Parts: sequence; structure tokens; C-alpha cells
Amino acid sequence: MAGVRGYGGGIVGRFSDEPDEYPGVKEYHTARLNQIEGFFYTSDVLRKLADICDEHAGGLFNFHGSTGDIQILGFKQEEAEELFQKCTHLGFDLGGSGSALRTPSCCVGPARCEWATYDTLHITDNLTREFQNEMHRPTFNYKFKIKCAGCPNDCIASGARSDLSIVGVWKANIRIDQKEVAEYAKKFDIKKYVVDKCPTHCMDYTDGKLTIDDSNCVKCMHCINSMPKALRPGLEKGAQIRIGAKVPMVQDPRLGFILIPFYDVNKDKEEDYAFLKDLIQKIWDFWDEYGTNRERVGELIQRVGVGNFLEAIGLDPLPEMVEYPRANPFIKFEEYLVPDDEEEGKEG
Amino acid sequence: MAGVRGYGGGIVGRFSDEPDEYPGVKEYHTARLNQIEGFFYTSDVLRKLADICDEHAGGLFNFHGSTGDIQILGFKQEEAEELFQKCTHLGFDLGGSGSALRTPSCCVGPARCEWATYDTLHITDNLTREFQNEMHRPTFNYKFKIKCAGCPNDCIASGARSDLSIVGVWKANIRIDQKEVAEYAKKFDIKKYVVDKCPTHCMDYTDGKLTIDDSNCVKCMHCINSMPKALRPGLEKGAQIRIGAKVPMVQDPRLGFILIPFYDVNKDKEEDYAFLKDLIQKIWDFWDEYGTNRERVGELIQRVGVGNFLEAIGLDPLPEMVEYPRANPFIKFEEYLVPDDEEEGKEG
Amino acid sequence: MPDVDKGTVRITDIGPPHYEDFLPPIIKRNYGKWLYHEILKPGVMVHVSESGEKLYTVRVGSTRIVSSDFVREISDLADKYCGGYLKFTTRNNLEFLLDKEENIEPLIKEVQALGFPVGGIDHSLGNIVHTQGWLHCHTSASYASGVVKALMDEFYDYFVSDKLPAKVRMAFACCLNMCGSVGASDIAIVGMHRRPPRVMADRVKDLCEIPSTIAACPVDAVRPKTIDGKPSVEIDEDRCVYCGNCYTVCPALPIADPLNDGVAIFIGGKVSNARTKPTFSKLVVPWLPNNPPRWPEVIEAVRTILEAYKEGARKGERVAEWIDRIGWPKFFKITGFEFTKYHIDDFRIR
Amino acid sequence: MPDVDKGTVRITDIGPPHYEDFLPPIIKRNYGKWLYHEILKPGVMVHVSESGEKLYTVRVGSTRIVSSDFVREISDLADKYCGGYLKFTTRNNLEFLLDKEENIEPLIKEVQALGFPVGGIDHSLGNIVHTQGWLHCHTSASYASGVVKALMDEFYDYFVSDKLPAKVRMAFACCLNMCGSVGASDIAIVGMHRRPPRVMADRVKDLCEIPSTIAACPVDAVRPKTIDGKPSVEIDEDRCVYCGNCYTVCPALPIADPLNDGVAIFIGGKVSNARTKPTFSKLVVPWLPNNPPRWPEVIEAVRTILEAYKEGARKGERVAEWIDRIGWPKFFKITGFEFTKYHIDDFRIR
Ligand code: SRM
Ligand code: SRM
Ligand code: SRM
Ligand code: SRM
Ligand code: SF4
Ligand code: SF4
Ligand code: SF4
Ligand code: SF4
Ligand code: SF4
Ligand code: SF4
Ligand code: SF4
Ligand code: SF4
Repeated sequence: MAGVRGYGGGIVGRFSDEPDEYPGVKEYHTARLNQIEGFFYTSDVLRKLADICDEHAGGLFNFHGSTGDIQILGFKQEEAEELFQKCTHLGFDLGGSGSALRTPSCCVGPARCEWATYDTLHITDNLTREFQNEMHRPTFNYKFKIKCAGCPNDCIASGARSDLSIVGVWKANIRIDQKEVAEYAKKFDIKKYVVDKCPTHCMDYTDGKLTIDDSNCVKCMHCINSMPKALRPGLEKGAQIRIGAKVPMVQDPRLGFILIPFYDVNKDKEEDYAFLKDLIQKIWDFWDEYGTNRERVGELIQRVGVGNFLEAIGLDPLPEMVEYPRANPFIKFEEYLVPDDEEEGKEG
Repeated sequence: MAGVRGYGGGIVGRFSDEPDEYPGVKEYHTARLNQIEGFFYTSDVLRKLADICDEHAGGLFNFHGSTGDIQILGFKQEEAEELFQKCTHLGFDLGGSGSALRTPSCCVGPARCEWATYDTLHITDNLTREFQNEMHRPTFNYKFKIKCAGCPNDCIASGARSDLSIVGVWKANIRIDQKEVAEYAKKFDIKKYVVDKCPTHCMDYTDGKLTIDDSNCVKCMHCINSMPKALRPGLEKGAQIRIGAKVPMVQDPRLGFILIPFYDVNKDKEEDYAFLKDLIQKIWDFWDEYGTNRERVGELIQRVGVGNFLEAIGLDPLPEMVEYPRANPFIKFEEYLVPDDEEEGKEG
Repeated sequence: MPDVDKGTVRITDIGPPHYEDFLPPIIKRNYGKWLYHEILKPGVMVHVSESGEKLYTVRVGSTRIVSSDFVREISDLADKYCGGYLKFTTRNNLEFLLDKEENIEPLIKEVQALGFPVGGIDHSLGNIVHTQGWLHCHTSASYASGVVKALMDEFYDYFVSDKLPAKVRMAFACCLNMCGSVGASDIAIVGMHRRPPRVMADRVKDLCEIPSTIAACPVDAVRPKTIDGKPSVEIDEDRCVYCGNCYTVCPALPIADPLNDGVAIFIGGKVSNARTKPTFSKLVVPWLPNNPPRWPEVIEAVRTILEAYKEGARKGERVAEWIDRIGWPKFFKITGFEFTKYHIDDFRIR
Repeated sequence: MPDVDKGTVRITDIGPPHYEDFLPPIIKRNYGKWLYHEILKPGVMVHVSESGEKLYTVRVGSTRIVSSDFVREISDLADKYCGGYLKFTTRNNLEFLLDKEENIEPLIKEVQALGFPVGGIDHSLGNIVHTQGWLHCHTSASYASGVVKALMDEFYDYFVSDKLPAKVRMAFACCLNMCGSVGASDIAIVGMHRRPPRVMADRVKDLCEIPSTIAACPVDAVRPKTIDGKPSVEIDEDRCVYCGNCYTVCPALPIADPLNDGVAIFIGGKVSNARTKPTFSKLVVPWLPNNPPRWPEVIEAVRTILEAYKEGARKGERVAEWIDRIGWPKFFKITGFEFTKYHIDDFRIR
């Protein structure tokens, strides 16, 4: 087996089936190094990583792995410990692998994007530090992924591949600069390319004036994307939390569903994300108690029922959680009236 | 039990739980009389039905039952035979019930509608006569329903509640009368209420001229519905055949899928609907062979797989059959290469 | 009339009377030749043929469950105004077919004098399609005709006018079997049981085939059990979803329960292919009590829906399209209906 | 740099270096204060801050699997033009962040001289996100980097320009595990096995935990079987869907098969919430052979898709939106791809 002392993951072992014929790659392991949030580096630190990689591994990297880690490819188990310690001395730790929390990752967010409604780098860094143990010592039923996108464009593709996806969103009205709208109007047909494409048809452009019925806006970003100089996300910024996305194994691929339509992440930041951490812990506890081996949390929720899951983690059902309410009428009512007192009762 | 000699259905029996307390309704059966196609009647025949109903039943009717039958309510088994024979002498036979073909029904079609692309009354009448035995002597796994709508408006709601749904459709271009378009333009905003609502955005209305890119038209009827004087369905008329719709029991409600995107029903009419009857027979044979008790044909197809079903009834898979192609990658390949000859082989 | 010996032979398998014999002459002449139609006023339309002939239709709301006297009354009107011809619609309305425009108003007066409304065309509330209910069905969780009558009395105005944003198709089914096209209606009201069937243990063996009773249950809640030495079944309360399927197969498992039966409301279904694809109705109110004779709770809920729709939908938007645009969260916000775990579909893995 | 004793102690659980230490000064000053951005030319954009400061980004296509020499080369460029700072993107591109507009062109020249393309912004073909493939993974049915290199050579032009109707996100995963965000890409290429794993009967007991191997199979095709007196498993060929899940759990069930491994193409996925909801990619080509080193069949299929899209989509329409508008039947008609039973989803009851 490949790995380092005290860690249950972070290194993926690979042994050749024909070690005698190919002694050079009889072992060819990969280390996952937790990337720097936002994928920001300095030349200095990169060169030092290159040196470590040359010295202890095959001189090959992935910048980055699909989860987000830096990967160092092609070392032998005997090099593992030194490679690891050199990395830690440079400030890098291992990322996740196996049935553990996987290395969280995020979009560039407020560092270089005007649309981020919260600090994606800060939250990702904070959660990563908080859950070092869950990342390095696999005790889950299966993997668990967290990704943070600053706005509904979801530039980290969190919605399709993270058990917990945090996506920035806002509440107040989209900020409109009519002068800049007029500038864009010179460049393209605003009615055709912006207004007519609004999914809820809540925009209007008449007599050179753009108006938005924000009460019907679903915060899709399209209009803002199209005219970044003229439109800006509304204030009252927060995030949406989705749960349960994953790719095919074992059940089939699925997108997540909205667990919290508006999470006041900027307020929670001031409290060291206490609310979020508590929520994550409750989800893990539930998964730990009811999940089976190799069952992602989304599959578990489907198996036991969304209602039961919500009850367990203490959230109320909301229409935002479903694409649409049920169409099939097989409702498992739990309340009923009892003949004697004609009072509403709960099933035993 | 309630019923008439030689028939396995057409009468739904109802016995009171408390016959002694309510002797008048200790039996209260219902006869389903096959309606006249299009629900056309004369006062003469209606009065005679009223007389039979008064004489042998409770003087109550349903015009009509949800499947389409006339229902005569509230008779005793001892009246059944005479009631039945009086009806047949008037020209009426019983409809379907139980695990049988149910009384087919249709929209008013060419009798009073300008949009019917085929003769809904003729085909429904023809199939009903052809399958008298399948209707009157239940031998199926469960019920089987056929409904015929003259165009995609589906005024008989076939798409949501018939195992086999036939819906008129056309191939050639929608016929446009620009003069009448101009008349409608005086009454409402054609761009807003017609063009912008076309689901495939294949219409254009510029400088008072309406154009349609028929190659992208999905024959939804919206534009025609909105301007019946100006637009007419294209020529080359036919129908779409859908299979598998049903309401909840036992699996859950489902809409059907398109089995035949364009069925040349008007040609088939000249051949006494030989193609359609053959298709129906093949579907029944398959259902008979593989279906279980109380399994609707749509549930069976889902259980055994659409591909296998199509193979059995001799149809090719077509993209029209699915809302979208599969997203999950668990493909059950049947072809593979064999090492020796490197030839494409079929699984044994 | 079909050509069979009406004297002595027992007649079977003749199928329905042939429709051609029941078409009014104007229809026979113009069959398949209609060019266009126009809606003249609520409940009245005209179809114009290639030949130039005009056919006037007056649509009359019917109760569907009708007496033989009603049948005779409408027959008299058909004789008087339509040469003895008349038809019904797929939603159980009655239609008088006139070839003379001047007959429209006198006919309408007589119809109204009989107490029946003229309307139901275009942007109106259509006739409520419904099922047997307590009248004739053993599975029913509610009284079809009763609820429908209460609703139609209340929303009469939407039937006789066309002031809704688009067609609204309302339907009622008295149990989960959902007889009728209720599953895909703009507004669907469905009878709901809330308790498992009671096992009449001593009668199961005589009245039922136990294996098929067990097989009938969609959630495997029915299990074989010997009770007092007799083969019978038991029902797992924790699993049962009160669908009544086992009862359909086995009459010794009655499910009706006056206290706990009621109705649910599903909305946003649609059958036509116009603009958007057909779709089933979705749950908005999981349960309301049976409160005869006027079902005030049901009427209130439907009013809430209709008013929100009338207020919020744009011209031409069916209920489904309206909600599609504004989103379900907004719908629940506007209407104030409570969103519960019952609204989330867990029944089947999907 | 994190504040730990770097001398003697064994360091663990420190987490990543703190990002603040790696942000260029201009970003630190304007963190969270960006006002808008403009795309200046393919691969180059500017972000303008509330403070008026301007940050120029030059996006460079990277191969993701890179050598330490590459790392040193880009570090040199970062030193020369960007004060030693640089970043990667979520799709494995490299970005140079400049505070001086006049550095853009010289930098681009040097980047191109190294053999790397500048582009991938706006209506372009983004960098192909991919996975390990034959390089490092045992489950792989294809060679990630090889196919991606062949594709990017071929469609280079779409990366360095922005002449597609909208962003096209292409991704490659070498097996059904679908590492990466391949499942929701505009164009997804996925390695496919077509034969069940081989059972190395004598090694199962030693290498695998039999119950979890059996449990791993999504279609219950793995069954316990004693072979030559040793506990082992057998695989039901008629059920197996070649997913490799059992192999992941049990290395004695190798699934790779040079003759029958290949790739499938899925399209029309989307992650962003702009205009339409996120959605998974759908199958268009069930299987194409591995044909190294240039995978001509795959390239042809992707070309067909890209050209049909370029031709048919309206400005601003992602692949998913384009097909949504024209319909899948039309898509298959235009492209000539065969529609087979494999395109119909029967795997799960839904
Ligand atoms: C290295 C990496 C691919 C890459 O080249 O980028 C990778 C490689 C492997 N993945 Fe993955 N996965 C990688 C990101 C992903 C992602 C993307 C993501 O995390 O955003 C996914 C899809 C998202 C998800 O989790 O749903 C992903 C979904 C899987 C799955 C399917 C899980 C499922 O629930 O369906 C498996 C199968 C398994 O866990 O047994 C898997 C299993 C594996 C294994 C461990 C297969 C195995 O049994 O050995 C691969 C090891 C390859 C190797 O030799 O290094 N990998 N894997 C990615 C991790 C690098 C990193 O840490 O940055
Ligand atoms: C009379 C009628 C309701 C009405 O008042 O209009 C009716 C009445 C019954 N239906 Fe129905 N169904 C009637 C049309 C329908 C329809 C609508 C249609 O045919 O277009 C449906 C939905 C379409 C479909 O079949 O999917 C329908 C779906 C059911 C089901 C559920 C079937 C399923 O696969 O989910 C059952 C349950 C069963 O078969 O056991 C059912 C069972 C029943 C039974 C036989 C229940 C029973 O076990 O006794 C009802 C007998 C009532 C009685 O006492 O007369 N009835 N039933 C309709 C037939 C009249 C006619 O012949 O014109
Ligand atoms: C008479 C009838 C056919 C029959 O054979 O009985 C009929 C007749 C007409 N339908 Fe219909 N439809 C009839 C049931 C239906 C149904 C089925 C149902 O309600 O169960 C539907 C599907 C409803 C649904 O989608 O849920 C139906 C969806 C339409 C539509 C599509 C409306 C839409 O935009 O979604 C049109 C077109 C329109 O009205 O613009 C239409 C149009 C028409 C026209 C204008 C066709 C014509 O040119 O003659 C007829 C009068 C319109 C009206 O009623 O407003 N008819 N029509 C049925 C009258 C039922 C009733 O008494 O209320
Ligand atoms: C740098 C990066 C974030 C990061 O932290 O690394 C980024 C950066 C930007 N994205 Fe993104 N996106 C990045 C990955 C993504 C992804 C994720 C992915 O591709 O895996 C998505 C989701 C793609 C999808 O839906 O499948 C994504 C969907 C968008 C969209 C929505 C596009 C749409 O109409 O669907 C926009 C808005 C736009 O371009 O109009 C956007 C807009 C932007 C803007 C304009 C934001 C800004 O103001 O700075 C940035 C430059 C645009 C560009 O590349 O054309 N970004 N963007 C990622 C660059 C990846 C790359 O190298 O190609
Ligand atoms: S997800 Fe939003 S905030 Fe983050 S980089 Fe993309 S556009 Fe900017
Ligand atoms: S963000 Fe999307 S939904 Fe909101 S107004 Fe803009 S385009 Fe419309
Ligand atoms: S389905 Fe079409 S043809 Fe039949 S009545 Fe309705 S609109 Fe006319
Ligand atoms: S029938 Fe429907 S799809 Fe075709 S042009 Fe008219 S509105 Fe568009
Ligand atoms: S819906 Fe249920 S209760 Fe009503 S008639 Fe149909 S089977 Fe009977
Ligand atoms: S009522 Fe339905 S769910 Fe309950 S036991 Fe009977 S069949 Fe099963
Ligand atoms: S997609 Fe499959 S083969 Fe490729 S890296 Fe992931 S697990 Fe390995
Ligand atoms: S490859 Fe997948 S489907 Fe086949 S036996 Fe293994 S786990 Fe089952």
C-alpha cells in the first residue's frame, strides 16, 4: 500500500502488473496536494514544488486534478514520507482521497470577479482547515465533496459534482445603470439577446429604458453576463446551498437539490461559519447513521426520503427544494383523525 | 355477480353492504353502452334510451363515462339481460370493462373541426368493430385504452390516459393566408402572442409578413389556434402514435412515448387500417407473452426495456421516441469484438 | 340503424350505432371541409365550411349524471331548433348544432330557463370532468357530484364568461385510481384516503385470491398472515400509502373511512401540445376534509388558485405555463398554501 | 507561509498555504471591489475596480499534465511580467495577471514561442477538462491525454478565437466513474468498456472482500460462487453493464479489454444557471474505437457536432439550448448519427 504515516488518504497507489518487465514504474503513486484557494501561486513556490517533484517523483504534475488538488505523479512508497514532509515544510498538506471529505475548491470569486456575492476563497480555506481530520482520515461511507461558486454562473461546476454546493445569490434588485444600457444598445439588440432570453420574462426594454420585475427574477445571471457594465447583482448578498449532486456510481448521475435557498453567508462569516459547520456536521451525522458503504449522501436522501432527511437535520421543507411538487398521488400521510375525540393525531 | 350472458364485461356490479336496511339499492349495477363516435345523437334514440333506463334501471345516466361510454345506472341483475337486449335492438352494444380493450373514443374531428388531419370518427368506429371480441371478453393482463385526436390539441386527452394514443399531425408547410394575418394584426400583437410563443422560435413576423421555418416547427398548433382564419395545418396529413400513457396504479402516472412519429393513416384507411391493426396485434401479443397481471403495457415496456419491446414488434428506435437520449452511461452493449478474427460479433 | 334481425335472435357484438346515421345533414355535407371557426360570444361559436355553409354551436353545461327527464328535455330542444340532432363533448358538455343563426338566442333562453348555463368555450372554466364518487363506486374517498356541484355553483361565472387568462380544465376523481383525465388537468381534485384498509380477516379467504392481493400493493405492504387458523393477510401500516389497490383486488379490505377520507388538489397539468408539452398536475394541497354539502374548504382553496392565476397569468398562459414562468416557490408564496414534506416525491426512485 | 516549526517536528494537518499570501498586490488592493470586466481580444480580458485600477488577464491553454520544466518556464514568465504571481483556472488553464497593459503583447509572444495557445475566453472552445486515463488509472477504457491532445490539435482554432455561438465546454473521462465535471459538459467524451470484468477466480479470495464486491454492482450481476473449492464470484454477462464498479472494489476483476474498450460521446450538458437550468449531457454516439495516436473516429464525430452547432445555433445559444430549440430528432437528422436502442434509457425505472 501507498501512503504516509497517520493519514488514510491523499496518496493514490499504483503498482504495475508486470514489475519485472517495467521496473522503473513498478510503483507509480500519486500525491494529492491541497491546492491554494483560487489556484493562486507564486513563481517561488512553484519552483520549489518542481524541485520536490524532480527529486522524489517522476517530474510530472497535474495542475490541477479534477477535484482541485495539485497532483505529483510517479513516486515510490519509499519516497512518500520525505516528499510529504518537504511539501509540508513548503506549506502544503495532502488533499483528500478515499471515503473522506475531499479537498474543497472554489471559483476565483472576489479575487478577480465582480459578481461574487461572498468570499469563496475565505470560506473554502476556512472549511478546509476546520475539517482537516475528516479529510485526512477516511471514516465516511463514501466520498464527500464541497465546492463554492461565487454566483449562479457556477464557474467551479459545483452543481454537477459536489455533494454540497454553495452558490452565490442575492436578494435585492439588480442594479441598473441606464446610461451603460444605452451604450450596450448601440452594440447589440437588447430586446433580442437579453430581454427575450430572460427565463422568467421579467424584463422589459421599452423606449430605451430597461426595467426588471425582480420579484420574478430567478437570479440566473443571463442579463448581467450580457451587460456587465450596465447591470450588477443586487445587494443583500448570500448563497444557495445545494445537496446531493454526483456522477454515475452507484445509482446514476444526479444534480443536487436546493437545501437552503438563501444562506446569509456574509453574516455567518463573522461567526466563523458556525451555522454552516453545524449544518455540515448534522448532514454527516445523518449519513453516518443511515448510509451504507459506498452510498453518496444524495443516494441516501433519496432512499430514506427527503422529508425524513430534512426532519433529521432540522430544516423545513420548502418549494425551492423541488423542481416541482409531486405528481404522483401516493402520499404517505402521517396525521389522521381518531374516532373518539375527533382530534388530529400523529401515527404512533 | 352482475353481467350478461357471453360477455365478460360491460357491466359494473355494485351490491349494498346493508341490503336489508336499503333493499331498494341492494343491487345497483351500471351498464356501459358504447357511445356513438363523436358523441352524436338524435332526439329519437335518446328518448328510447331514456325509456329503457326508466323501465329497467334507476332512470339515471352518465353522458358520458370518463372513458366515453354512455352509462345506465342502477339496475338489478335480473333486469340485465332484457336491458341489454333492448339496447342492442336499438343499435347499442356494451362497452368494455375489466381486463379488456376499453371502448375506444375520439374527438369530434372532421365532423366539426377544421384541424382534423384524419377521420377520427371513422377509425374509432372501425377499430371498435374490429375488436368486439377483445372488448367484450376480457383476456388481457389489464385494461387497454385507445383514443383518437384529430390534431395535437388532443381534445380527447388521449396523451394522458390511453395506452395507445393516435394524434393527428402533418408534414408539409403550414398554410398561411397573409391577408388574414393582416386582419388579425389589427386585433392583437402577433409578435407577442403568436411568434414569441412558438416553442421552437421558428416563426418571424417582420414588415407585416409572417414566415415559418417549417423544418423546425414541432406542430404544436399554437399559431394555428391563435389565428384560425389565417393559418391552416399543412397538407401531407397523418398521425402520431403514442404508447404507454396511464394514471397511477400500479407503478405511477405516466405519459406515453411516441412509437410512430408519422403514421400515414389516410393511406391506411384505404386498406381498412391493416397496418394499424397489425401493430396493435403485435403489441397485444408482446403484452400477452411478457406482461404480468395488472401490468399496463407502458409498465411492461419500461420493465423489459424499450429496445426489447421495439425489437419484438419490429420497429426501429427513433429519436422521436425519447424526450432526450440517455444521460446515464450504463449502456448494455450487445456487440463486441472477438480476439481471434477481430470481427464484430453478437452476444450469444 | 344497424342491419340486424330485431325479432327473435339474441344480438351481440354489433358495436356502437354507426355515427354517420347521427350526423346532422349540414355536417354530412361539410364533413372534413371546415375552413375555420370563430367564437361569437361565450358558449357560442361558428364553423365555416369551404362551401360557405355555417354551423353554429351552442355549448351547454351538463351535470353529466343526468336523469331520463333531462334527456327528454334536451331532446325536445333538439327537435325544436336543430332538426333533432345534438351532441356531447369530451368533457360532458352538451352541444346544440344549429344551421340558422337566428335560432341561437331563442335556444339559449330556453336552455337557461331549464336552469342550464351556456358557456365553457375559449378562455373559460370548462365543465368539471368527474367520476362516480359515493354514488356508485366502492373505492371513493369523496363525493364526486357533490363537490363538483358546489364548485360549479361557486365558479359559475367563469363558465359563462371567458375572462380567464386561458382555458382552465378542472377535474375531479374520487380516489387514486384517477378515473378520467384528472391527472393532467389545470386543477385536479382527487379523493384521498389517509388510513390503511381494514382487514376483515375472516372474509379474506372467501372473497379474495391472496397472492394477487399481495401482488397488487405497489409498496409491498400486504403480507400473508394466518389469523385464527385461517389464511389471511396483514397490512404494514408503516408502508401503506392508502392507494386502495389491494381493496380493488380484495373486497375484504375496505378502505373507506368517513373521518379520514378527504381530497387533495393538484394543479398545472395540461394535455394539449400547444406551446408546451403535456404534463401531469402537481400537488398543492395534500388534504382537505369532506365537508358536505358545500365543501367550503375545497372551494376556498380553488378560489385561491383561480384568483392568483387570474391575477398573475398573462393572456394566453395556461396554469402550467404561468407557474412555469413564476416558479413554484412564488406560487406557494402568493397563495399561502403550506409546503410540506408530502409535496416532495419520495414514492419512487427517480 | 504558514506559521509552523519547520525544523524537526513532523508537520501534519496544516491545510493549504493561505491564499492571501499568494494574491498579487493589485488583487489584494481590489479584493471584492471589482466593478466590471471587458474582453479585449481572444484570451485577454480586463477587470476594472471601483478604485479605477485595471487588471489584465492573459489566459493560456495548458496541458494540465505538465512537467517540472514547464512549471519553471511559466514561473520565469510570471517573474518577468507579473511580479512573480500567476494562477490556474478551474478548467486547468493558466492565467497571467498583469497590471500593465503594455506587457500583454510581449507576454503573449513569449507564451506562443513556448508553444502554448492564448485563448479560451468567451465564445470559444474551452480547455478540455480530462482525467488520468492510461497514464495513471487502472479502470480507464481510453487514454485521456492522448485523445485530448488529438482533439485540441484539431480544434485549436476554436480555442484561440471566439467564433462559436457560445462557450463550448468539452471534457473527457476515461471511464464511467466520470471523474471531473464531464457529466454536464457541452461535449463529453467518456471511456466505455463493452465486456464484463474477467474473474481471476484464484485471486478473489485474497484480494477482495466478497460481500462488498457483490454489493458494489448496480445491477446485481455479481454473485458468490465457489470455484475450485475457493470462495469466489461469478458475473452474469446478461446483466453486466460494464461499469467497473466491482473492479474498483475488487482488483481481481480486471475489466480492461484493448479490443472492446472505446469511448462514447454525450452532449448538451451545462452547469451554469444562465437562462436554462443545469443539465447532464445526453448520449449521441454510444461507442467509437480507441484508435491511437490520433483517434480519427472521435475527431470526426466531434467535428460533426461542432460544425452542426456552429451552423445551426443562434448567437448566445449553448449546445443544450440549441438542441432544446431544434429537438433531438432534428439533431440526429442533421448530424447523421445513428439513433439506436442504446440511446434509450432503460437502466433505471423512472
Ligand atoms: C485524479 C482524479 C482524476 C484526474 O485526473 O483529475 C480522479 C481519479 C480517480 N477517481 Fe475520481 N478522480 C478525480 C476527480 C473526480 C471527480 C471530480 C471532482 O471531484 O470534482 C469526480 C466526479 C464528482 C463526484 O465525485 O461525483 C470523480 C468521480 C469518481 C468516482 C465516481 C463516484 C460516484 O459516486 O459516482 C469514482 C469511483 C469510486 O469512488 O470508486 C472515482 C474513482 C477514482 C479513482 C480513485 C479510481 C480508482 O479506483 O483508483 C481514480 C484514481 C486515479 C489515479 O490513478 O490517480 N472517481 N472523481 C481526480 C482527483 C484529483 C484531485 O484530487 O484533484
Ligand atoms: C365509470 C368510470 C368513472 C366515471 O364515472 O366516468 C370508471 C369507474 C371505475 N374505474 Fe376507472 N372508470 C372510468 C374511466 C377511467 C379512466 C379514464 C379513461 O378511460 O379515459 C381512467 C384513467 C385512464 C387509465 O386507464 O389510465 C381510469 C382509471 C382506473 C384505474 C387505474 C388504472 C391504472 O392503470 O392506473 C382503476 C383501478 C383498477 O383498474 O383496478 C379504475 C377502476 C375503476 C372501477 C372499476 C373501480 C372498481 O374497482 O370497481 C370503477 C367502477 C366504478 C363504478 O362503480 O362504476 N379506473 N378509469 C369511467 C368509465 C366509464 C366509461 O366506460 O366511460
Ligand atoms: C368539443 C371539443 C371536442 C369534442 O370532441 O368534444 C373541443 C372542441 C374544440 N377545441 Fe378543444 N375541445 C374539447 C376538448 C379539449 C380538450 C380535452 C379536455 O379538456 O379534456 C383539450 C385538452 C386540454 C388540455 O390541454 O388540458 C382541448 C384543447 C384545445 C386547445 C388547446 C388549448 C391550449 O392552448 O392548451 C384548443 C386551441 C385553442 O382553444 O386555442 C382547442 C380548440 C378547440 C376548437 C376551437 C377546435 C375547433 O376548431 O373546433 C373547439 C372549440 C374550442 C373550445 O371549446 O374552446 N382545444 N380541447 C371538446 C370540448 C370539451 C368541453 O366541453 O369543454
Ligand atoms: C477563470 C474561471 C473561474 C476560475 O475560478 O477559474 C472563470 C471566469 C469567468 N467566468 Fe466562468 N470561469 C471559469 C469556469 C466556468 C465554468 C466551469 C467549467 O467550465 O467547468 C462555467 C460553467 C460552464 C457550464 O455551464 O457548463 C462557467 C460559466 C460562466 C458563464 C455562464 C455561461 C453561460 O452562458 O452558460 C459566464 C457568463 C458569460 O460568459 O457570459 C462566466 C463568466 C466568467 C467571467 C466573465 C467572470 C468574470 O467577470 O470574471 C470570467 C471570464 C469568462 C470567460 O472565461 O469567458 N462563466 N465558467 C474559469 C475559467 C475556466 C477556463 O479556464 O476555461
Ligand atoms: S462563479 Fe460567478 S463569482 Fe465565481 S468566477 Fe464565475 S462568474 Fe465570477
Ligand atoms: S438574472 Fe436572469 S431571471 Fe433575473 S432578470 Fe436577469 S435574465 Fe431575468
Ligand atoms: S383534437 Fe384537433 S381536430 Fe380534434 S377537435 Fe380538437 S382541435 Fe379539432
Ligand atoms: S405549430 Fe407551433 S411550432 Fe409550429 S410554427 Fe406554429 S407555434 Fe411554432
Ligand atoms: S376515481 Fe376511484 S372511486 Fe372514483 S370512480 Fe374511479 S375507481 Fe371509483
Ligand atoms: S392501500 Fe395500497 S399501499 Fe396500502 S396496503 Fe393496500 S395496496 Fe398497499
Ligand atoms: S474517469 Fe475512471 S479511469 Fe479515468 S481517472 Fe477517473 S476512475 Fe480513473
Ligand atoms: S462491471 Fe459493473 S455491472 Fe458489471 S458486474 Fe461489475 S459492477 Fe456489475
